[in-house]
Parts: sequence; C-alpha cells; structure tokens
Amino acid sequence: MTIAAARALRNGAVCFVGIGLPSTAANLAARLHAPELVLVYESGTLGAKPEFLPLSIGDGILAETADAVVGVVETFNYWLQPGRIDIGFLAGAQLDRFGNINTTVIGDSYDAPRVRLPGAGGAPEIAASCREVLIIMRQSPRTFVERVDFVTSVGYGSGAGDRERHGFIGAGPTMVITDVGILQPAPETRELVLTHLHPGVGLQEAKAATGWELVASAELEHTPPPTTLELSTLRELEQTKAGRSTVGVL
Amino acid sequence: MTIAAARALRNGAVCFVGIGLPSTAANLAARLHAPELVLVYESGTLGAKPEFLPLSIGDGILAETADAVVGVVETFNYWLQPGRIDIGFLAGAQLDRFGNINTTVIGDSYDAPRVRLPGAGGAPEIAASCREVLIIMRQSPRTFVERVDFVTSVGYGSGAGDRERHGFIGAGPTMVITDVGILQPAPETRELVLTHLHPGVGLQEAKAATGWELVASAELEHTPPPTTLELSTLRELEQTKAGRSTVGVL
Amino acid sequence: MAIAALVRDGDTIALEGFTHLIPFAAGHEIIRQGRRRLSLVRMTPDLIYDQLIGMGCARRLVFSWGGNPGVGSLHRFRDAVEHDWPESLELEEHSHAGMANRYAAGASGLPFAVLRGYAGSDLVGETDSIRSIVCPFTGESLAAVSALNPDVAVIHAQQADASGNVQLWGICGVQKEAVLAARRTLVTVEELVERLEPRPGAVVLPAWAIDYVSVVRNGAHPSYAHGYSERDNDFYLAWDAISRDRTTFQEWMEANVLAA
Amino acid sequence: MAIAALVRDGDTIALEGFTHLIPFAAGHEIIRQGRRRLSLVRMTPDLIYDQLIGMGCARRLVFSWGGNPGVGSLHRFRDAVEHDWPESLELEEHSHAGMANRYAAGASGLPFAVLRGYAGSDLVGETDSIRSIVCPFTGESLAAVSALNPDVAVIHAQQADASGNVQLWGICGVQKEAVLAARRTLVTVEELVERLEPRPGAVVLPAWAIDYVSVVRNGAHPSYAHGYSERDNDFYLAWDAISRDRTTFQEWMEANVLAA
Repeated sequence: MTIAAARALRNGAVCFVGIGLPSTAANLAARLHAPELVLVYESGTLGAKPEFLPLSIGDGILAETADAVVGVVETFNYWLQPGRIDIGFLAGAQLDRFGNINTTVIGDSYDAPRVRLPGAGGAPEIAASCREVLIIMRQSPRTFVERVDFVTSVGYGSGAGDRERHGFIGAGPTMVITDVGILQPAPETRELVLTHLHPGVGLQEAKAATGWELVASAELEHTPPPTTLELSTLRELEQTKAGRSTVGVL
Repeated sequence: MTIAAARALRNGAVCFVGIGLPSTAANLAARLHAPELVLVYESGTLGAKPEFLPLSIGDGILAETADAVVGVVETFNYWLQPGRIDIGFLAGAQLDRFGNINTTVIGDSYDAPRVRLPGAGGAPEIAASCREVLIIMRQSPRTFVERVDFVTSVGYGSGAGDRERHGFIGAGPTMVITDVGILQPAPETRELVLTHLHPGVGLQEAKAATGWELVASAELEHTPPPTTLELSTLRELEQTKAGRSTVGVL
Repeated sequence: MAIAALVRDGDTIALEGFTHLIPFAAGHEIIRQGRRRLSLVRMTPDLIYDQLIGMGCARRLVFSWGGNPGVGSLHRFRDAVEHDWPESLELEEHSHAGMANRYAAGASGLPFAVLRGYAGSDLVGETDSIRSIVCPFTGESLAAVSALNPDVAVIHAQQADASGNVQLWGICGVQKEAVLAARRTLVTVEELVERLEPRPGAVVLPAWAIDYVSVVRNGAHPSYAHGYSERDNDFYLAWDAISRDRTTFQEWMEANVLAA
Repeated sequence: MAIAALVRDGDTIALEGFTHLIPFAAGHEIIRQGRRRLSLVRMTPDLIYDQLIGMGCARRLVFSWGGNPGVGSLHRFRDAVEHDWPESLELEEHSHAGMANRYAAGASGLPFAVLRGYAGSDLVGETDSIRSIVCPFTGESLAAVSALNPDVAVIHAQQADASGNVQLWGICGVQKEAVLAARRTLVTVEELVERLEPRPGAVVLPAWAIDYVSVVRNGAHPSYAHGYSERDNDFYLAWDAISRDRTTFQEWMEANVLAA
C-alpha cells in the first residue's frame, strides 16, 4: 500500500503531506524515483527533507530541513488555497463510493457519536484545493461504506458535477490506494471503481472488502509486485521512525 | 514646530511614523524625554531605533535597528488596524476646520486636478485606527481651509459624532501642531480651535494664517520657548540626515 | 507564573503551539488552580487539552483536530464527548484553515475572515461560526468564519530579553495570531537573555504586545522547544495507555501534576 | 533578462519593493523593449514608474502613494495626470492598507479582501475596486477591495541558489504577495549562491513558485539591496531636477536607459 502510494508520486510534484502513511509514502518516493518531490507539511514547512520519518507534522527535523518555514495562516491561505499544491494525501475512518471522507464521528448523531474521531484538521481544504488528491486507507466493509456517517471532506459529493458546483479548484481524489488494490473515479459518474488489484488479491476478495457494490474496471490490472529496492528502502525508512516504536497510525 | 511635536510624545508610547517632520519629531523625543518611545514605520519596522534620520521609510537603518521587521500586509492588518498604535502622525497639503486631510488632489476635479498630490499612502487607516492622531503642518490660509478639496483621511468628518458613525477605533486628531501654535478639537463641536501660540506669535497672525474663522480657546496659552537642549539636540539630529542635503519635505 | 492573575473561571483561553512549543507547564498550572467552565480554544488540542478536559476544567472546546499526533485518539476528549465524563463538553468544530483564519481575523481587529473552505462539508451544519458570504465584485459565494478573540492566550517561546521582548523560532504555528487576538496574554519562555539575537525564521513579539512573561524551563515538555529540547515522542506514545483508563489517568495527574 | 518573454503590450504588471529592492533594471528593460499600454501596479510608484510613465509605456496606474519619498513630487506622474503628457493616465487609487490587502487576496486565491478602511474618504467614490461588505456575524459594515492578480510580477532579491530558490531580507514589503498573486513571475537577484544560508527576517520563495530568475548585479539601483548596496539618496534628490522638465527627462533617459 505504501509502495503503491509512493509510485503514484511523480518527480517534481509538490505534495501536501499528513503524518502516517502519506508521510512514509512521500519520503519513500523521494528516496526512489522522485528525488525532487517537494514535501509541504501543514505545520508550515515548505520543502522539508527529513532524514528520518517524523512522528508528528511538527517534529523539529521538518523545520531544520525545510526550504522555508512559514506560519500556519500563510500555509493555508497563500500555499494551499490558491491551488499551488499538486497532490494532497488524505485518509479517514470512513470513505464512501464517491470518495467523500469521514474523520469526525461514527454513528448517526454528531452530538452523541458512537466514536468521536479527531476531526477535520486540514482535510476539507486539502480535498478542495489540491490539484489532485490521493487517498490511502485499509479497505474493509466497515470503512468503505455506501455513505459516510459524516462528510468531513468532499471527494465527488453525490457524483459528477458536484465539485464544480462547490467551486473547488482541484480535480478531487484521482486514486484511492488500499491494501487490496487501487480505486479510481469512473469518468462519467465519479463513482470509485476498482482499477488495480495488488499481487495475490482476487476480485472477490476486493468486493468482500467493500461496503458498497464495487464495480471493477473493464481494464482491471494487477499492480506490479514491489521490487527488492522498494522493499529494502521502505524497511530502512521505517527503522528510522522517530520515537523508535511501532505505532498504529489512525 | 518639530520641538512642539516632540514634546507631545509621551515616553513609552507606540508611534506610527511617516517620513519628514514626524520622523524628526519622534527621533527628537526619543533623544530627550521619551527614550522608550516605540517607532513603527509603515515599511514594517517595529521598534526601529535609527542612529541618524532616514530619508525614506524604507532606509536600511530602520530594518537593522528594529525589534522586528514584518511585511506590509502584517503591519497594516495585525498592528495598525486593531488599534495597537497609540499615536499616528499625519500631514497634508490641506487641512480643514474638522481636521480632515487632503493629500490627493488640489482643484475641483479629481480627474482633472490643478495639482496632483502623492495620494493616501497609509493615512486613511492611520487616521481611523491610531488611538490618537497628531497632525504637523505649516499654517497658511492656502493650506488651512474651510473645506478640503478632497477628503483623503478623515479627522472629525463634518463634526461631532461622525467618527463614531464610521466605526473608527481611534479618537482622531487630538492636536494639530503648526509653525504658529497648536490647535485642538473643541470637545462639543470637534472644530479645531487655537489652544496655544508659539512664543512671539500673536492671535491676529494666527487668524490671518487660517482659511476659516479661527476660534481661540478661552484658555489660550503660549508654548514654552525651546530649551537650549532641545535646540541643540534637534540641530545634531538634522545634521545626521541621510543624503546629507536639505530637502523640502512635502 | 501569572496564571492566577490571568485565567478566571468561565474564560475563553487559547494555549497555542502547533505540535512545537506547546505551553504544557502553563496548562498544568491552570489545572492546579482548579479553574472551571473554561472554553478551550486550540487548533490541535493535544495532550494538554486532554488533561484539562479529563480534570473537569472545560465546558467547551473550539478546535480543528483532536488527536494524539501519529499515535491515535485523545481518550479523555473522547470520553467527554462520548460519555460526558467527567462532564459534557460542547464542541465548536472547524477545519485548520478555518481556525487559522479565525485567529488571523481576531489579530486583525476584524469580526470575520473569508476563505475557500467547508463547501460540502457537514461541519457547516454543526457550527454557527461558519456562514457564507458573497463577493461584492464577482458574486461568488465563499465561507466566512467569525473572529476568535480569546480572553487569554498563552504561548511558550524560547527567549525573552530584559525588556520583555519575546522570540520564538522553528515551527511557529499560529502563536503570533493567538497572542495578538487575545485580550490578555502570557508567554512562558525557556530563558531570559540580555539581548535577542535575530534568528532565521523567528517570530519576535515586542514587549508592548504582551502582558506577562514568565521563565519556565522546559515549559513545553513533552512538546519541545527547538534548540532547547527534543519532542518526547515516547511520552506521546505512553500517554495512550495512561489516558485510556479514567483511574489510571487520575492517578497519573495526581502524582505528576497536582502534587508537582 | 526574461522581460521580452514575460511582458507584453497591454499587460498588467507589478514591479514591487517597498523602498528597498525596487527592480529598476527590470523596469529599464521594459522601457527599452518599448512596451505600451501597460497597467502599472505598485503601492509606491517611485522613480521607476515615473520613468515608465514619462516614456509612454503606461495607460493606467494602480497605486496608493505616488511621490519621491522624502523629496517631493514625481514630476512625470504629475505631468501625465495634470497635462496628459505624454498621454493620459487612468488612475485606480487606494490606500496602502487597501493595496496590501488586494495583493494578499490575490496571493490567497480569493476574489476580495476585507479591511477597516476608506470610511469617510473620498477615495471610495473614485475607485470601483472599493465596495462595502456586511459581516455575516455582527452586521457591521466594512470595506471590501477586489483582489490584485497581475499578469506579471517582477521583484528584485539578494540571492538565488542553484535550484532557483530565492531569498530576500531587510524590508520585505509586499514582494511575497505580489509574486504569489501574479500569473507569471521574474525575480532578478544580486547573485547566485550554491546554497541559501538562512537569515533572520528573510523571505524565501521556493523555485516552484517562480517562473524566471535572472542575475542582475545592482539591479535595484538607485534603490538598494540590504547587505549589497546602500540606497542612493543623492540620486533620489537629483531626480527632482532631472524629471521636472520634459526635455531634460528625455535626454537623461536616452543617455542612461535607452543607450545602456
């Protein structure tokens, strides 16, 4: 999943990176095919080049290695909002068939939620304003749902035309990378369809991991297996993680 | 005039300073009774302590000696607009009986002016948002007029209550310091009345230098004559002026 | 510290610091003073607000992301929202962009800020401080958020000089905005120095923009002060277990904060 | 320089620099290229816009203060407004606060900005880019100004590195906003360095936010580059006499700009 995400990052792109898998994937890409990837963390570090994986978006290593450190107001207003960022990374507790993301509450009621999640953070505006959005999430019927309990960040809303109605600058989620494969929006409906399966995963497995009637693309492909170099670079990178402990990332 | 202006600056006050007489007066006060005067130049230098008089508000000496140098957007939005500045200094080509200032055009028509002046600069918002405003201008019937040709910056508008109607934070021009004396707003009408004459100037002279029917305060006083220390400090200061030439300041 | 003079029951307070320079020591003092019914404002509540909430100091939370960064949930925050323990917690919830702009409006003396944000998000329906506004030039509809002007802002910085000017550097977050937006302010600092040496990327707050400065060495721990300390990532990881259980949490607070 | 590729007749261009770091060399190149009908945007037009106006490059001026700082009038600007020489000049006139916020809105991808400004000023009646807006929370009326998004922004900076990242320091004005607001950008720099050494108070613009970088030593003269040159105050004083008379002005431009 991390390797598939890293592959999706073209050299020279400017990425708005959250902590966890996105940070790992971006740092992995920078060490492989994309040495000129520009990492922007929402803590205001433009062009950070951390030697090891930070635990939080505010780790000192990000400020030390950045081309520029700016305030949070500037980060959102001058850099994210006008559409200067090529790729935004998002994840969530729930994702629906139109790529909308929930990171707020699980349950029917906002006021009395079953599970209170951390909330929006930078996601609504990342989802709206980055030129494109990559979503990385583990796929399960519990997390890939027909309709999210709460729309924190909009993917394609209720389908084609919705982003345009909202006046969004960016194209929306062009790729959802999971442990099962890759989903992409169908050009006409904007519904997420399965375009790639990871090696060793079958179509039935993918459908079973999805809470809606998952459609597979007519040109369903398999992602190439990880290379030795990809695997070893990822392993090295993860060993450098700040805090030196293995952490479950939300 | 410069000495009278310097005297009006209490120690510890935060002043928004334009170039020319205001800058000279503020730097003079800082060398006399107000060593803790805080000078803010609109170029974004907070707490500048120039060793010599700058020619422009953007001279390098201001940045070198400032507590902080911030951008122009921040200067106006974070520092001036919320009413953090105690004293703003203004001048103009014309001033009217209610302390309104014209720095835009002389003549009846904005589009075809007799004299095109430099324009507003920071003045409209300095006039609105500083806790109080000091105006320094040479007094003549040509410059102290019944009604300014163009209201660039509002003093008391058309009289009492107008500042409140505009929602201004600051108190407006509390003192107009001229080569003749000092004018202050009458508490009820906000019309500028003569409260002080400089040594050697008579009331008739002051009235003759004013384009409206100048009223003198019942408690008309004379300003104390400049002390030797004030004069010598001013002379020293003016000799340090950047550019080393005597310049007519608009 | 100046906390006793500054923070009153029922106040709206903002302890800011974006991961870096979080004023933990000041937060602990607020807990020790037993303040109640506070409205807590912070983009990223972090462990210090988890502690304030768990200790019953808060009535309301104004925020944009309430998690333990890179670790997971803030359990005391969740317990308050999900089970009203130790009491119920009102939420005023925003995105980062919205919160940052609310502080900026507050610092600018404006009643609101405009941004491209929240469109299509269910947050709009839950939060009265998000409304829409129409551009008077283009007719386009945008989001407006109301200004934040906390009663008190507290930040932690590396240095203050003899006159009370303050300098912070590294990741500077929204601290300048929080201080300039607040009615009363306290800056805790790692150390007093004779003179502030200008530094790349630093934010300098002049003495006349601050009410109180206190020296509190290591006052940001387990957060950090760039150039003075490292982020205690192990503590952030450990907090997950400490905070998960009410009793464990209370015992830890008793031993490490109340008795300190 | 990249001026030939960047600036076309009829473009809206912003050469920014608040007294410091004014891109004079780039302005001279625009004059040599014979550009016409430009909309010139700048908070403080200064001598370089006096020259562009006097040479007939401009159709329109968007500005907030058009004087020779500390000296007096810009005579070419006055001659254009008062006597339509060498041709008439449309004005779009603002205050500094308004112009700064217009750039900030442009840099932020917003169509307008909100400020406390212009109330009671006759400027409101002369400029269509000032309107009023009502706060959706308090009902208060405030000023709105439309965003500035020039076709081209040119600034001068001290240094660029091998990758094209740019650093400027000293008084930084609205240069960052002007660059981020513009569609195409050029930065002239004093020198190329291997690596940008971080400096106090510096603005760093990453290479990916800029289109062209050109090395032009002393490219800000008679303005200055903090750390590289001093402001040539004598030239600012001398300009008063050079520019007062049309013929003297033209001869000076011929000898010092066109023939250069």
